[in-house]
Amino acid sequence: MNIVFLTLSAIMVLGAVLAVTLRNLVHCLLALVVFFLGIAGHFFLLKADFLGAAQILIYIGAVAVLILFAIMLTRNISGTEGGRSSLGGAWWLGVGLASSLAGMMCVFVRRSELVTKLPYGATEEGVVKEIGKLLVTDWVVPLEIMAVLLTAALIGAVVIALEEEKKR
Amino acid sequence: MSATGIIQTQTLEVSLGPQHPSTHGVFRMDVVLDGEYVVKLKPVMGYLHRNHEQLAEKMTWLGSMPYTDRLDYFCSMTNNWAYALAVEKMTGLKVPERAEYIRVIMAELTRLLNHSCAIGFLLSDCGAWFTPVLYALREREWILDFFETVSGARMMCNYMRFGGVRVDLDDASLAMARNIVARWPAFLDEFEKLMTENEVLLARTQRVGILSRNLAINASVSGPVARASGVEYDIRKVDKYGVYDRFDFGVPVGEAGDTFDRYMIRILEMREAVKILEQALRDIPAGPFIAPEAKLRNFKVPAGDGYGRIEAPKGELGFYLVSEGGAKPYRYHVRPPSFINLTILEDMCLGQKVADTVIILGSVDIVLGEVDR
Amino acid sequence: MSVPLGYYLMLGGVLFCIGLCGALTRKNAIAVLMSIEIMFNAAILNFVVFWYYLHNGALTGQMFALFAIAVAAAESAVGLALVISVYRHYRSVDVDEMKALKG
Amino acid sequence: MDAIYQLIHDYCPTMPDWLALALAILLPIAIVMGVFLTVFALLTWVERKALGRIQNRRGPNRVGPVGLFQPIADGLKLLTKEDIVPNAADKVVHFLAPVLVVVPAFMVLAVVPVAKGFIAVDLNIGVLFALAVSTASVLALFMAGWASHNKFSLLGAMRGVAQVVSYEVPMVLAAVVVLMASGSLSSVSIVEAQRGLTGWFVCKPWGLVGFVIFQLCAMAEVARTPFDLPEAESEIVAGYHTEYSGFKFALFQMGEYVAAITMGGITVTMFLGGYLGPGCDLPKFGWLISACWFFAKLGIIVVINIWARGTWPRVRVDQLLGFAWKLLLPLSLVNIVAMAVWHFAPNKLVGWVESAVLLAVAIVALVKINAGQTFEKRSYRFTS
Amino acid sequence: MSNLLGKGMIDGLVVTAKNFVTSYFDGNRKDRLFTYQYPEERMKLPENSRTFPFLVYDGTPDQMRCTACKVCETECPPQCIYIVMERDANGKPLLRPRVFDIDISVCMQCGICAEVCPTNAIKMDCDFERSAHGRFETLLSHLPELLKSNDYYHQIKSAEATRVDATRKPVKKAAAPAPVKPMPTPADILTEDERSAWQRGCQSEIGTGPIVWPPPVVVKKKVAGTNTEQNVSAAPLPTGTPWHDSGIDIAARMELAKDRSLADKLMAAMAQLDCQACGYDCRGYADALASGTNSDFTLCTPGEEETKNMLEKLLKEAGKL
Repeated sequence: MNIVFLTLSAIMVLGAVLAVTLRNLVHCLLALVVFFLGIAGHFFLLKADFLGAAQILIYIGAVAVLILFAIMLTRNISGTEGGRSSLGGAWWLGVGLASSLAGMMCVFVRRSELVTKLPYGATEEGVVKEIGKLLVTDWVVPLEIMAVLLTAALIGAVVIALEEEKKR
Repeated sequence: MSATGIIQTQTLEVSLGPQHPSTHGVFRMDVVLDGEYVVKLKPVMGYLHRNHEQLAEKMTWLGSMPYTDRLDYFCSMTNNWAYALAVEKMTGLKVPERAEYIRVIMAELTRLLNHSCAIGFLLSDCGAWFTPVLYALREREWILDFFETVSGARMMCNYMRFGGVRVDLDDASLAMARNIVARWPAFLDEFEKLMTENEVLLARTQRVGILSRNLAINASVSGPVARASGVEYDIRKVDKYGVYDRFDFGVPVGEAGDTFDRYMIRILEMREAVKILEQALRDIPAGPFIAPEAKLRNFKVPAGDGYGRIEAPKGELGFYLVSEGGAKPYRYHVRPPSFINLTILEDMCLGQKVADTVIILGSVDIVLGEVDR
Repeated sequence: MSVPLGYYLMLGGVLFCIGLCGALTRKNAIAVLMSIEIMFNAAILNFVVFWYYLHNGALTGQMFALFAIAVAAAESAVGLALVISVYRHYRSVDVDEMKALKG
Repeated sequence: MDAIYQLIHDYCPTMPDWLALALAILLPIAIVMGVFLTVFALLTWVERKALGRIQNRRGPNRVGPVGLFQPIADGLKLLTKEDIVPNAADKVVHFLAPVLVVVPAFMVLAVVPVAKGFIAVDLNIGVLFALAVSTASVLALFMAGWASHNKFSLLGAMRGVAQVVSYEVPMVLAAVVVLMASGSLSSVSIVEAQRGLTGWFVCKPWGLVGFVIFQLCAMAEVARTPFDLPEAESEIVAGYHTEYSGFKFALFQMGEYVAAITMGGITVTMFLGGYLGPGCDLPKFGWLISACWFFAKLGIIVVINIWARGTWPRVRVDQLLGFAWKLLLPLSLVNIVAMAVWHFAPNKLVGWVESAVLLAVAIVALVKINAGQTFEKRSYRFTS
Repeated sequence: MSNLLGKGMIDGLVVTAKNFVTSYFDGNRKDRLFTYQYPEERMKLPENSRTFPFLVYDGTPDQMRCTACKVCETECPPQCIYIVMERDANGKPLLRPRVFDIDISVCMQCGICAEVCPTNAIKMDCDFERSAHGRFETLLSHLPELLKSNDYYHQIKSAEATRVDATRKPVKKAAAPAPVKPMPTPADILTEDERSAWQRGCQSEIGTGPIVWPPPVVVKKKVAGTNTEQNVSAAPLPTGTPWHDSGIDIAARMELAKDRSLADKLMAAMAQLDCQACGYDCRGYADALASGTNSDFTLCTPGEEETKNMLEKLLKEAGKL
């Protein structure tokens, strides 16, 4: 399965990099969608089917469209007014910090003994039924909190975005 | 972005341009949209202007008769009749009985043809995939075949002459006409069953594009569009030209004046037209089909002016002619119903959605040949 | 499934850093939000990886990832709403210009 | 896929492992693509013939015996047509949009059980995967509209996105009922759960309501009449695929029609008992008969689509959205409650009656609430 | 909007279903599936249908009915007909068109030319497959293409053709000229009395058959058995209008009417076609000019220049102008 893992993560990394560096925001978004697909692919690889489907449904189905609407509403697609570079003020600081962090992470992972860990025992089928049961038995409290959170986010987003609509 | 900095949804300036699938010909509407709603609508015409009235001043009186076919190319017979009526009014030519009956038959058949196609196009604007139009066209084919048998051409009939008609209706064509009229009620029932109670259509057309009664009167709108808004004005009843006073037929009048009323008025008018046709075909007298003293060439109209008008399927079609007594008219002006019905298009479309402007235009039923002349 | 755990962790780490780099360097607020999304996803990937390699007895790893996805989605919705209202105020989404801490 | 993998190993053990695996993956894909592309070509032909006959004309009969080669002719024509890209268009996005329209349509086919034992990938989250992927088409709609940089396609794209998003919610909720009944997400187990004489879910009250809601939402999802707003010819020229020509336009058409077929496939799987039907369990030709059953039911769904397209006018945007949010959504929620009532009822009959009554009450109530715009019966007076 | 799935929509479906199903049973009836599969299945055009005009000839293409009187050219609304009358070597109008062009890209098939033609020479065809590759040269149909026989006319429009043949009065016309060679004028080969005899002689042949030009010379005939010659005596000079024959040229006609009243002289100057281009027939127009009710002497279009000058000269002599 190595090949599949390598190709998938290569695509994903490429998607992420492009999402960060492209000037045209819509192209950025497309790269982001590729990245989300990569993540979903990995979930399928790791036998977390339900999560993969949820990822596609939520991220590609909803969040991507949400970001697209936001881009549309703020009207400056190219991300750079008048061709000035799309990078912020102290961009080199950001890049330096991130790359050093990445380097440190890789070193620590290599040194720790988890690196050679191999998966054991494939999980049994019927994961979905299992998740369903868990959601309403052990995890019912987080589920309710999540419901409250989502509604709050929904109402909040609407209120903020259209706050001054009524005054007009 | 307006000054107050709030989200001002940019108004979208769209031109439902001359090349557009549902503007019934080359006609443009400059629409300013706020989201889906119409804020401003400016009709732009003139793409099909062929200088008809100037040409007529260079041709003999008979010469511009074939050009009247090209005015409202859907109803060439009624155009001919209006022109012939105007000239007969000025010259005092007496039209024989049989010719009057033939003219009524031809005019009413044209009304059937025009109304059925108008509704068909209105419904295909609403989105019904051409099914109603093709049912209407199936019946229209029969009428066009009848016109071709009689006058020689399907749409450009050039059939009427000053003082009568060019070719007589022999028995075979009379039988053909009776057969057409016999088929028509069945077609209307099928059409109504297909569309009239359709909830989607009701939702799309009721309370859409409302034309108030006094706006219709002030803007001198005529024809089914005016009658749908409650204006009881039908020139067949007012002027009683031709032999219309011999037939008993009703003139449907609506109240709400929205697109659905205009649709229903046209269906009811078709049923009335079938009644007239049955009576006319029943008691058409024998006799000459053109006034004997009508001269074909070197036809001169005594000096003076005259205005002849008829109830064309789209409204009041009038011809205002000024003659110096020569073989050519001095001034030749057409009063087209479509053009004048178009002037109130903006008032009907304000506040409606883009999808509705198209339907309202369809319900007004314009033909660009007549609008631009 | 002979891919050792280390590969996945490094992958997660790299992705997280790319997201971080984007968040720090990009000028456009929406691009920043996109980068934050990338960071979120990198973290969620790690959840699943750890669940699969270390504790795939109980499904807690997956459940946690599921909730994390839901929170991330809610967060992006609110974030974008904020960006839009900010845009309306400043008429631009340039991160550098949002200096005045007006109420 | 695993079955085929075993199959390949039994017949030619000498084949190297990775080739066998690759073959096991590619073979079902090839079969599915092949079958459903021919079904797509056939569908365009059937549609044009049926619409023709409805409208008193013959429909294509020039190319091939009864016009059968017409789809091929259309394909060739579109292939040879020049592919015009407006220069103001955003090249990359303009190119990607048709691809993104077609991909989800085909991906959903992976979980549709065509016949007994014939399913490309038996995911145990089959239906969820199908619904998730079909939401991805929203992105493609928007990209097409936005990239063509023309007002009409922008309007069409906005309408399309609003329509697809707002019809997704009732669709998923209508599917939830079926998942509750069959207890699992995998499409094969859903079909197996519908065995028995009146086993099909459509025979149950909540199943029927679910079927109607799902079918309406599927028509809206795929933008077929009466919900074909996005490419409403009469209003906004051709909606989001105005600026496409040549093969990209063909891709759009293919995407649309294949999506119609796949949505039909899912409806059949969930409500009409996929490949079940008398004779599908015969040892020898069982799978062939079950395939026939599946395609027969698919045919019915497609015919209903075409029939509606030839008859009904188009709904306006606000009515379309109002219909989804104010009627379909509450109805599907009530449908779930009805399913629960049916499930926990002491015996079949009581459950049946209870859920039927509940649903009837719900429908009447919702219709009353939404009857905002009543249609008055117009009377017309005749002047003499 | 709410009861969208109500009765109306089901009715609509029922209607389309009925149409769909019945189209298979009575599909071949033309009132159901009304499209004609054109190249294979042609629609029988009704008799009156008209497309582009054509010129009718009786018997051989030479005896075409058209006398080039240009009435159709003046009356045609889009002015798409162009006629040039054929003249012999010394300019005598032969009352047949040398050039007769119809530009069918301009012609709007209105049928007015067929209506106003005094000699039933131009009729409306019903052949509509006239598409051509070129826009200009191929769509301009010239005389040879336009000529079609009378029995073709009978074939496409039998009723109309028979009606036309019944009412048509044969119009005398000069025959087609023999290959052009210098022709002797009467003056130089005949003596004075021989010329008058010739004129009387050819008049006697009026109405019997085509006039042959050059005219047969009247010779003294030998009575069988004797050597005396006997002049072929011609019929007495008809008092009517001997010049009313469009085959005679204007000089000869004026000659015939030289000792007649002004009205007769004016009539002799006309083109003798009774084509009513002037609104009268030749007699009526001449009387109108003579009596002064109509002072416009330019209305005789077939007569062209020569008639106009002659009328002007005569009216000046009579002091009317």
